[in-house]
Amino acid sequence: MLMPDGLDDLYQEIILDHYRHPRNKGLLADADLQAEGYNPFCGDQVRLTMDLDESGHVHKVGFDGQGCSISQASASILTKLVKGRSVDEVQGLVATVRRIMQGADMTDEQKDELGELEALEGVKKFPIRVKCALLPWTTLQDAVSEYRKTHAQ
Amino acid sequence: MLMPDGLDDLYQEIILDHYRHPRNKGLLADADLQAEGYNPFCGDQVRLTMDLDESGHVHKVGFDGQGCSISQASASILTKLVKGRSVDEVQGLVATVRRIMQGADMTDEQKDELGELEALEGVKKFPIRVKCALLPWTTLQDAVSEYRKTHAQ
Amino acid sequence: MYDVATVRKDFPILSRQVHGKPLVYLDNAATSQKPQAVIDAWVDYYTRHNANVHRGVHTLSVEATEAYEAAREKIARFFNVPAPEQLLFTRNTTEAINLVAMAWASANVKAGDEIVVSEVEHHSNLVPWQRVCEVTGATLKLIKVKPDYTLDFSDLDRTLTARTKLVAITQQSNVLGTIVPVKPVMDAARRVGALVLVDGAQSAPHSKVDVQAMDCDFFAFSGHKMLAPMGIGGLYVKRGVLEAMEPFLRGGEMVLEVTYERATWADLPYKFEAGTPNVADAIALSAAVEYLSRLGMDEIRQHEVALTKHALERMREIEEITTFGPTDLSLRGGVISFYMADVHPHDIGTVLDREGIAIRTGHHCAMPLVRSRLNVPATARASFYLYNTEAEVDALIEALKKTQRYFGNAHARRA
Amino acid sequence: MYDVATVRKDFPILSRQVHGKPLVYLDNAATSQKPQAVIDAWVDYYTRHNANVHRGVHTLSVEATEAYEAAREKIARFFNVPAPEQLLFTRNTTEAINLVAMAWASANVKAGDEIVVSEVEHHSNLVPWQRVCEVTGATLKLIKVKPDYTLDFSDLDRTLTARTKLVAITQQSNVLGTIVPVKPVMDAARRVGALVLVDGAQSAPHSKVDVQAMDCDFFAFSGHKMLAPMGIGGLYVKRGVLEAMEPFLRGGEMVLEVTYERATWADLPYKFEAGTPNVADAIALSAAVEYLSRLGMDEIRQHEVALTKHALERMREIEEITTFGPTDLSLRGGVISFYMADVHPHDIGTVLDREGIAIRTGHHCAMPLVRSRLNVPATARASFYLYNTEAEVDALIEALKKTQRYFGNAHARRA
Ligand SMILES: Cc1ncc(COP(=O)(O)O)c(C=O)c1O
Ligand SMILES: Cc1ncc(COP(=O)(O)O)c(C=O)c1O
Repeated sequence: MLMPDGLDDLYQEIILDHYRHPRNKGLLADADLQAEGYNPFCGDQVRLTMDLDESGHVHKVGFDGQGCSISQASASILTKLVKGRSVDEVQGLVATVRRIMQGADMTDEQKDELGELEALEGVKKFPIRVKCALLPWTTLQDAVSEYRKTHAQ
Repeated sequence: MLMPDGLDDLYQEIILDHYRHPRNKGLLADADLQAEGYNPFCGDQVRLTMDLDESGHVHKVGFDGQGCSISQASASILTKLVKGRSVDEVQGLVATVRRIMQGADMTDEQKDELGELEALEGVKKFPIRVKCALLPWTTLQDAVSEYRKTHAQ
Repeated sequence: MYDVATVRKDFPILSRQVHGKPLVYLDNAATSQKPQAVIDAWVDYYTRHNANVHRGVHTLSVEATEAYEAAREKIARFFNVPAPEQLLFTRNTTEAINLVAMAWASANVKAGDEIVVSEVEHHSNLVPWQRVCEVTGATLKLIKVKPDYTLDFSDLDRTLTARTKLVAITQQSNVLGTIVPVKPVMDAARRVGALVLVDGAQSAPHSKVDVQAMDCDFFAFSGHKMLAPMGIGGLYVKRGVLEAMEPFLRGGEMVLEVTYERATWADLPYKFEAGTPNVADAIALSAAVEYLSRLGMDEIRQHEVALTKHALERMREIEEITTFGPTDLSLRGGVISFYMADVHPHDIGTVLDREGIAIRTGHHCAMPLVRSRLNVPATARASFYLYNTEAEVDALIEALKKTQRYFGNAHARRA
Repeated sequence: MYDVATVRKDFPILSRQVHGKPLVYLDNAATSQKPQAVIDAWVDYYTRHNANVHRGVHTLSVEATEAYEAAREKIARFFNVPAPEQLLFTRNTTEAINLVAMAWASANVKAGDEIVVSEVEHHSNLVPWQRVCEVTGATLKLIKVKPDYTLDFSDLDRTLTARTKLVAITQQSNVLGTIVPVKPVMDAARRVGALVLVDGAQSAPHSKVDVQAMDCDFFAFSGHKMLAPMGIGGLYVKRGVLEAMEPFLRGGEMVLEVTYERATWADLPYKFEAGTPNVADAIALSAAVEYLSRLGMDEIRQHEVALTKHALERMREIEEITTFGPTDLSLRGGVISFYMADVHPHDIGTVLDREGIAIRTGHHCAMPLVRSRLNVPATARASFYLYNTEAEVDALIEALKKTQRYFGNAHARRA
């Protein structure tokens, strides 16, 4: 396979695989958490839906969207990582991903815990594409914020 | 007397003399022809008044104004040149002066006839000052046009 | 003969490398590169003549004023503008159109009136008119784009009515490349007494423009798309329309007399050029039109037609690619928007960039056209100019094939 | 130590001759000359990085975008603007003020409201407000200038009332040199809930500006008066005010989503920057503020105070000269308007030009001030900047004496 210089960092096999075989694709009806994200500049689009179990942990998640390989793969990876987390933990995860995508190196612990997210680290060498990678995560943040608002007390 | 380079062309003795000893200064009351000219960019101002005799020739003329040496000297010279001319002749004179100031050389005939106007020719080397020299003449044109309008038939 | 190799030597940026590859600049519809002559004109102004213009008696100010007005004359001649004072300097096409929307439309468009634009307009020739309609209560109507990517003029006489006050239309689409024949629009507009604004942002750089032959009322363009610096553009306005227009921005330079209570306006064109003008960029723009004239607009057009023909032919080698835009080369400029099955434009852009090739991806400031007429979230767009070569087109094609293989091979491996 | 000889070497135009004499450029209040570093920044952009900004995935576009936003950050820091997105790029001060007049005032000023300006305003900070008043039915009120050429703040609390929506005031007069202390105006405005716009066209180039310390709501400036090219300027707007503001010009770059029917707006600052921005000049402006910062605004100010002091002292040698402006040097910038008995400013300007000396003559875009407060048809004005020298001031004085002798000797001969 021909790989134009340096692109392997961006288009790691894991990314291409998630892009072509998105996990948890398809939206949940009447989801507990949901949000839609759109980046008009590239036309990237992501919709997220999540259901919580009785203990308040994500037990079902589905996404839908249209866009470049980075935004869609990032969404697919996201759906794997949020599963089983509480709303607070999800929020913490968003913050971690943001920090990483904005420059922080992943700790070994994070690499263990967040697995495939490491594949997205290569995007950092393509600053213009970072906002593609982040779109699903800012959408997730919106979903959490919205949920918090409606479940305030 | 110290004369900065090249300025003699602009500030010929005749000009300076007209500037300091303006001829026909002072406005006529109830003049047959009158107009006011103003150049807001330099603050130059000229008012012209003229009376015609029975045969329709300028027999009295007076001006007033404020401004640079060129505009005021030009006005003073103008008052000498219009005297004794018919309205048509005045109009022709304006056209001639315009042509000269915009670049045409004065013919020997014109030099004979228009005398001191020659002193204004030096202004042509200072294009930015040409509009100062022309202000009284465009004002004269206005006076003629206005007169024509009110004496249409 | 048009000698592109010689032309290229005039553009210093073209010797640049990107990711170790020679730059292949195919984003000309967004902005053009600048020849040394334009750069030099600008530098010469600041190293020898710079001053504020008008009203200055000192030599630098006289020189700056003369150069500024000589530039206006030269640019006016380039577009066959009848008199220099009918060419107003603006920052760009967008400001030129906003000038018309504010200074002309706000005084001439009333509730119940109609403004007509086409479906292929750039946001800059759409959003200002949406605003005029919102403020005045007028209605915005659309000339449709046909499946062959040309405009549908079949019911112009129904679209334009006695209520139509203005038709604002592009002369060349920055997405489809479509060249819009202005004449049918002009004729229909004249029949109902509407004025016509032509958005020349994409036509001015690439073909001969004659505003008198076109007979339009307004013509807007940007310098930066036609070899001049960013920061300068222009608006031609027909004499009678211009003379009746109220000012746009207000302040220094555009007034005749000012008291604390009120102001009167300077002569044309200054009435529409408030504040210190962009003298240096106007002079650089005149150097740009001089450069274009020397090469010849018809020659430039022919060169671009050849490149476009070659590119369209070669793109057919990649079956996953769909191109948008008229197939008839006489109806299109050197702009090719395309879509590649299974590869998002953004990914194409990134892969090509690694090959040194600059194209644009996205909605190209024509979002409704891309999203609701082409029905894609975005397109990739290659756009050519006078310095591009057939070899660069070939490099584009090879890089696109590589892109396809890159994303496609993985597919294959899975299968 | 401030070394003016070294500074002068940075300005290529200063080695120019005018009428065979070295150029003595004393028209800095109109526009400034450009150091090589500014020229180089501009040239470098076009020879290496030029592309349209935002949304481009290719390298040139990424570089251009980064350079453009880095420029905005640097210029924002220069004025202590809290966040870069609160600095909007405009063509010049005039456009910045018109932006406020159109985008803010048209939505916030109603019939019966009042706008306050001072008697020393430049047309660009007067005529737009006359227009707002005309359109909205608001009233324009004036802060008077005192016989000592400072502003009369004694009855600020009567001038500003509960109806006052905006005070628009210059920080330094381009005619009198008067430095206006903004604080009393700010305090009075806050008491009645009015916003304050500061016209910084003359202050930004010559002294340290801190928009947060000043606490103003709007601050407008022009690049060309502070070593940058023509074609770029800016407007700072306070956060809450900015967020509530409707757009100014409409078109590409300033939208978020567009349908054929309507549009939503991009984030700050882009919402206010319609069309292709002037990237190159923004970068050149950032090179200019870098240059100014390196010299130090306080050092520049001290240098100009020294020149002004020297010039005012020496002008007293010519008894026919009347100067306008505060005598207290701490209250004035390096601008000296003057009048010479029996010699019209225009004639002074011409005589000086033959000596290579560039000064401005006229009403300096402050016609009501000159004509109805100074009560002269025009003034001559010498204005200094960081590259001027005491020797140049001396040359000015000698030339003025020559002028006086030239026109005066003829007098004498007659007498
Ligand atoms: C005090 C003041 N305000 C505004 C302006 C207008 O600046 P610009 O012409 O750059 O818009 C000037 C410049 O002459 C000025 O001196
Ligand atoms: C057709 C068309 N109109 C208007 C514009 C706006 O031009 P500018 O951004 O220079 O104002 C463009 C440029 O993108 C364009 O292609």
